[in-house]
Amino acid sequence: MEGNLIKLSEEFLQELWEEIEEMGMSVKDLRRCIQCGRCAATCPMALAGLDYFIKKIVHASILGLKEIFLEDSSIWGCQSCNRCVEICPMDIKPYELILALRRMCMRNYAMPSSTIDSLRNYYEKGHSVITAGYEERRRKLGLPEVPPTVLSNEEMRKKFQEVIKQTALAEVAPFPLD
Amino acid sequence: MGKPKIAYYLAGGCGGCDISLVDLSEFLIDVVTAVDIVFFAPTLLDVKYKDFEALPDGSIEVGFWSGNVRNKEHEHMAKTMRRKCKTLIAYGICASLGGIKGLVNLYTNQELLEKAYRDTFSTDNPTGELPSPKVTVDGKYELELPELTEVRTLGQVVEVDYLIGGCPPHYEQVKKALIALLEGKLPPPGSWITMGHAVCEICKRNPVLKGKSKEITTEVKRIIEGELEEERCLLEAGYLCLGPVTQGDCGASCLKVNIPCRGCGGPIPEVSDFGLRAINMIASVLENEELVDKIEDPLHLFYRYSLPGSMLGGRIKK
Amino acid sequence: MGWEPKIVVIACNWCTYAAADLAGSLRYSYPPTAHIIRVPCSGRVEPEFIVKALINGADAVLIGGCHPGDCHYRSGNYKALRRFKLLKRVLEELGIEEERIRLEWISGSEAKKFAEVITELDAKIRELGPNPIKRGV
Amino acid sequence: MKRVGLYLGCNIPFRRPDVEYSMRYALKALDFEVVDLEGAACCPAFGSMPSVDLLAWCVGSAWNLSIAEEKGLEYIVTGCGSCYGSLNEAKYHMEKHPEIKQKVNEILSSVGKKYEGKVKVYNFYNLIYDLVGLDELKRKVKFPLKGLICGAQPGCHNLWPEKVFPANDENTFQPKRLREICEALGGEAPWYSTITDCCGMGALGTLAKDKSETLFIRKIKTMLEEINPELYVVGCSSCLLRGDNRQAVMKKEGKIDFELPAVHIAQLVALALGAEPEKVLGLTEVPIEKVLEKIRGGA
Amino acid sequence: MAKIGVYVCHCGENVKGAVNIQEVLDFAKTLPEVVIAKDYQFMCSDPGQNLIKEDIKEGLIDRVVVAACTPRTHEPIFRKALEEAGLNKYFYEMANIRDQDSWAHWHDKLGATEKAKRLIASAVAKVKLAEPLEDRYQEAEKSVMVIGGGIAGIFAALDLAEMGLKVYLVEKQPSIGGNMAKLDKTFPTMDCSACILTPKMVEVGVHPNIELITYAEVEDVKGYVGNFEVTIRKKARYVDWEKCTGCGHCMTICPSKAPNEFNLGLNDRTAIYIEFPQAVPKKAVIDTDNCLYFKTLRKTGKVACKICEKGIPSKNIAGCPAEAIKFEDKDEFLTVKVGAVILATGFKVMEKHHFKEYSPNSPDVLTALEFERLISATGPTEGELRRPSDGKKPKSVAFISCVGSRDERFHTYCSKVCCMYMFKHAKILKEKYPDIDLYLFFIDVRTAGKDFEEFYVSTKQLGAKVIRGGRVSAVDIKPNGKLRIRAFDNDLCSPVEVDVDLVVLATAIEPGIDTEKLGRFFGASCGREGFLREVHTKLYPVDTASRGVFICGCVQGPKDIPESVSQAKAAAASAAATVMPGKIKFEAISAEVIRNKCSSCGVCVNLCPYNAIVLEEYQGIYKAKVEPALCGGCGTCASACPSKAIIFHGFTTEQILAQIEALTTY
Repeated sequence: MEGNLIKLSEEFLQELWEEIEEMGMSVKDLRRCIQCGRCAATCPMALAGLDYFIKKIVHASILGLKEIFLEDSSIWGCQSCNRCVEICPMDIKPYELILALRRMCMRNYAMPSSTIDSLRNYYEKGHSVITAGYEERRRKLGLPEVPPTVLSNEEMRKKFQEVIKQTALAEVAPFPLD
Repeated sequence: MGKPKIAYYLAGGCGGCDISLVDLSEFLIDVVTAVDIVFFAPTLLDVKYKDFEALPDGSIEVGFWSGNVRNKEHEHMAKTMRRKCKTLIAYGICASLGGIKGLVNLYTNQELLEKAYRDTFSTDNPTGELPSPKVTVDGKYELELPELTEVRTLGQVVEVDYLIGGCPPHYEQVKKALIALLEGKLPPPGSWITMGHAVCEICKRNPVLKGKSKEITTEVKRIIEGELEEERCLLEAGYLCLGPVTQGDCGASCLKVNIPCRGCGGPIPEVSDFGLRAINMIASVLENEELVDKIEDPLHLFYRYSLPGSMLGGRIKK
Repeated sequence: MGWEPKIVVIACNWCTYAAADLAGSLRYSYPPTAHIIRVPCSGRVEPEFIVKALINGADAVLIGGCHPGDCHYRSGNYKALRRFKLLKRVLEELGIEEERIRLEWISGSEAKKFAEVITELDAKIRELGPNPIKRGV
Repeated sequence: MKRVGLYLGCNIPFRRPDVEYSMRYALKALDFEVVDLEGAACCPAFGSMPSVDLLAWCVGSAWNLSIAEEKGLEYIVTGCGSCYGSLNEAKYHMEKHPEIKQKVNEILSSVGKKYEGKVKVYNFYNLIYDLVGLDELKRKVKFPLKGLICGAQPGCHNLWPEKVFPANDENTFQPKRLREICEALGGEAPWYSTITDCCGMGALGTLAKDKSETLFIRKIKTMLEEINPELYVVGCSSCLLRGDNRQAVMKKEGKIDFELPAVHIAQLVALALGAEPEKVLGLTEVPIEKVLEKIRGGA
Repeated sequence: MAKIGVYVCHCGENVKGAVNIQEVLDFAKTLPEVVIAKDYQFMCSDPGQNLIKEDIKEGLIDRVVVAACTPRTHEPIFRKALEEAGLNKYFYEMANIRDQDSWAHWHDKLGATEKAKRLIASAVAKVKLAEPLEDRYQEAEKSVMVIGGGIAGIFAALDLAEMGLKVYLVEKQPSIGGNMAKLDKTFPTMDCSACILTPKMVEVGVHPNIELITYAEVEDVKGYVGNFEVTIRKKARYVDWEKCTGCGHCMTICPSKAPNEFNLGLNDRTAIYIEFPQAVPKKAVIDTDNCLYFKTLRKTGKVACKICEKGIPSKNIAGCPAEAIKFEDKDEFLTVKVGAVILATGFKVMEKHHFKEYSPNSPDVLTALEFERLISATGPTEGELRRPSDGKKPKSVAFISCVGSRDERFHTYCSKVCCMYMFKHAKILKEKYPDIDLYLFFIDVRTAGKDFEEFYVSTKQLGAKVIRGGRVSAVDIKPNGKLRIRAFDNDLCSPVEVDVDLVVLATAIEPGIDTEKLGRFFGASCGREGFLREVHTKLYPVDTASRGVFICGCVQGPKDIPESVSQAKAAAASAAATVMPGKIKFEAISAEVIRNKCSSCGVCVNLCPYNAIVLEEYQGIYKAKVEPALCGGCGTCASACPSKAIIFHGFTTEQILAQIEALTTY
């Protein structure tokens, strides 16, 4: 995109719609949006000042502006607070759109590196977020150093990975699953 | 004049119609003493075809024909019966409209034979033998089986004077018909011998008889689904009952035991095609178009007893 | 003259019949093989009409009604649709080509659609050939 | 005794095990048998599997729930709002779309697991609210809060979307449950107008750190103005990371001029029920001594 | 044997240009029972019609087929010709060989000619089986019932009464006036609502042709257009209205209080009350739910209070001076015969409790109608703007649009009047309190209407702040009593927030509670959104699917006062046109049940879109019967009858089958 002009192209429309439909969002539902702005007033992305927040994201999706989502990372800043889902008067489920767009971007390898890290952690250790130094913190409180999760149970971890390998993660993960 | 002579022939049928005569119990004795049964094949009397054929034409007062016309033998016998009998009655729904066995018309004889003699799980036929019209037994006896034809109603082969519905006809209806015959109080030739109205008119479940209108059918259920309420109209409850289109001479027997009417009684007079009226009726009571898609196997449902006798009759593409 | 298709159209007075009139006044041309029987409402169509036409030798039957929601009699077209759908399922199972029986919603203003439907149906029937279930065949 | 599965998630066991400790303590003190879900994994968090694929998300959640089902549990409890949201949303999707549930089970069956959908997923404060009750909680309090003014923060994931949760506030835009628990413990938890505002933690915190902090600052400043609380009490471990750990950093970086001690509701309950303060508050970063003094001072 | 005459029209060149007339005539003569086949240049001209008439008169023919243009335009002309010649007009069929033949197949002369033959054969086959039919007329009552005494009902009633028709105006509340009576001013002219409405209410009250029946509801309806029999339940008033002078003394002494509905509960009224000061009729009623006499009687069986009747003698307070109190009053039933009905029962506004994110528990969050009462001179504060919570004058007010409208979860439609009344509210406040801060939040501003856009601009000029694209997302209560609004401003492209003292929600206009039930009584159906539906939005905007039943005002959908009044006048004109001639024509083309063939299966009953099929005992069994006056003539029942017991006159099964036979034979 150069300067402040967005080109609307029929070609893109179709492509994005097909992709987000495939990723679990109904475009027909989405098109009910009348841009009333109710979601935007309390969307954390809007309040934090991201370039694209839920109202604009819905509109851009209806216009099929795929490039925006591949280039701008705003959708990855959605807090998943679901307030938009709760208050949307047209019941378009904006948050489901965010997830569908992320899934679409994921298939185009357009995601922040932190997402890749958390997915790798998730697959390898069973936890998306593992903060270093936990052993020490847990010991201090008299808790077992490693929590009784998949992390401390090798057999379960293998099974867990076996299961995860059968999901779409295997197709889109930018790292090997083995 | 002596006692009226009676003939009875069972063609492509199951014998159920014969049994419904037995259901007349004591009344049967009155009948048997009032008439002279000259021919009752193949179930009751051992009269040879030759002897039957030798009787003078028109010498029999009334002929009853049960079962449909499925092969050349039936066809031959139908013509013979017609010649011998002054009045010929298609007795039961097979004779009248083809009956359940009329559904074979949906398939070729080859398909049917293969199914019956080869393709079923329980069949033990290692050589894949199929019946063939001509067989030589012991190398010397030529045996000839009657050739299978499409199922036809009796009326499609010879002229029929009266029709009686039912699979089998209800004994009360048989009784009424016999009395009418014996007393000579018959409707115009070509008619059904029937009360003339639908099962609904005598069905205890019908709210209309209590002055209430039927509710619209909002779901389509199979008979195995849900609980049948004792008093409720089955159509209202979503069971595809054909009571409205079926002659009610049966006394709504099935409905009394929680079975929706399947139409064995045949259509109400003036209805030219039972299945089409049934389709029309069911589609008319349903609340919406989507329910139409929920009806399973509509062809068998609506034409269970009347395919050969339907308007499309023998013109079905296989 | 060789075989020409014969199409029986049973059309509702308020929509499809009016569309056919309009098609004429706008001089849209379509094959002269379709003949309308006028009924007040598509809800007046009995399945027997369709089958009777077919066994009598009509090569196709078209039922024309008002668009859903536009029925002059409120809901006759919905009843027609239900009956038609169920009938069609049965007739198809009996081996009647589905193209030979058709239901179309054609409003009084859709003259062009009327002409197009008839043209298309005529072409389809020419492709399929004469109706095989004609009486006596 | 009531059995409850303790679903840990990631942040609590690794980053804030003091919340884990507190949950264990509090649940036991409230007569629960705490059952560990050995082999449970990440919920999975919204930024991970849910952003990859709907089915993959459901598989991840069903893995955890199947472990609870194997143990014959009726319900499990989370201390983290994301876990609460993710597990319940996945459950909801599987209920709504039997075909997804079926596919999930096809995958799980390859390792001999099965998901039925029988387990209810509670968050900590709703579990207390629904299965213990405020009166019972009041009776068990050993160290009441003595009128301590609490700024309550239920957390977005604990409230919306309403329809997926087994328990919720009557009006999720005017939540009361967390406040009522603080009050049952002897504190005061007045209404303030930014109670349902986002704390800024989560995806936004990773993507746009500075921008996300403005949300927190705005929220807390309004709260301070309106009710001037002594303690910030959160219903979600993410809110705690923001409210305590991140607050400490912001203070150090000079981005804020206030200092508001923060705890997870499980910590506050454990403390009131008599847990050792060193363990319950062992990892707290914003100075909390004054609060502790007020609660334990006289005891 | 019928004697059928076939007349082929050339229509100048229109038919002749494509159809070989001679060939068609020769063919027609070969058709069974055709005795004459003639052609003429213009059959519809007088000489053309005379051809037919003469043949009929000479007894040559008794059935007529005209092969010409479309029956949709020309059938009536030829039917009339038959009638004039003394033949039943239904012994007539038309073969449409112009519109559907020559014109469409102009370049295929052979095809057009063949098709013309078949179309004629089809018409001949049909006319052969024709039966003589008679159009029927029934006497109609020259009176109209108007249900609902709001602005629409009032105008409908007045117009009808002025035309000299007897009008029954039925109103649920003790007084007419409806929602308009609750309004302060009206946009865009800013007339005071009461000032323009009250004279009209009085006019209704004194009009000799109007019988005003208030505090009454429809109990039952029988009959059909021309002859409706409506039973009305007049609710017990417990005050003898013959005696009550409307002095209001009872209200000064009644000790029992209840929320005042007229002020939407913003203040209290007494248990015996006159609905509002300008009520017509100005009569008191007792609300038994709150009256001490009835409450204690129900609970203890004893009489505790009769102050309104007897006063308090010990304190020298007198009871009702007119001696009108009548504790033993009972509901009365009254049956009225009318020729047509107008339904004008209006709307209700959504209540605020649905909107959880808007702090509905705050007394300072009001619906717009509550706000109307708050600023009305006859309202609880006598027109002074004061916050319900603390009685202080608000410094800032926010108005929120589309609350429950344009909303999938409540009402998908636009409530139409909200944008405008929000400006009206702003204008009233700004004119009264120039310093007040007003924030108007819109999704978008809709001001389509005469003088509306100007009204919008002038309101902005007064200083009201308009935020667009700003459906409010949250109203939160601040501990200091303020209400914080969070919205999005499309033009700033940013979320915005503002603290205000008072919030006014433009909650949706929704169908009144009993709208559907009322519709069912009269055979008028509701649309998806629950308002009564017009038959055709453009051509029959005040007609319902039930003949003789008309609608006007908000019962049909949200609308403003000018629109309601125009519609009321339209409905009055339509109702008058129905009953004025004194008789009503019913089509001959209709269904009839041959009852001895009917099997009582009931399939037809639900099929009828006009509820024209009833069950009636016939020879001891309930059988279907078509009420001819109600039959709309679609034939759906006849198609379905499993017993073939229903004849559809004009398009019988035999006729259609004969047409099929003809079309496929030739």
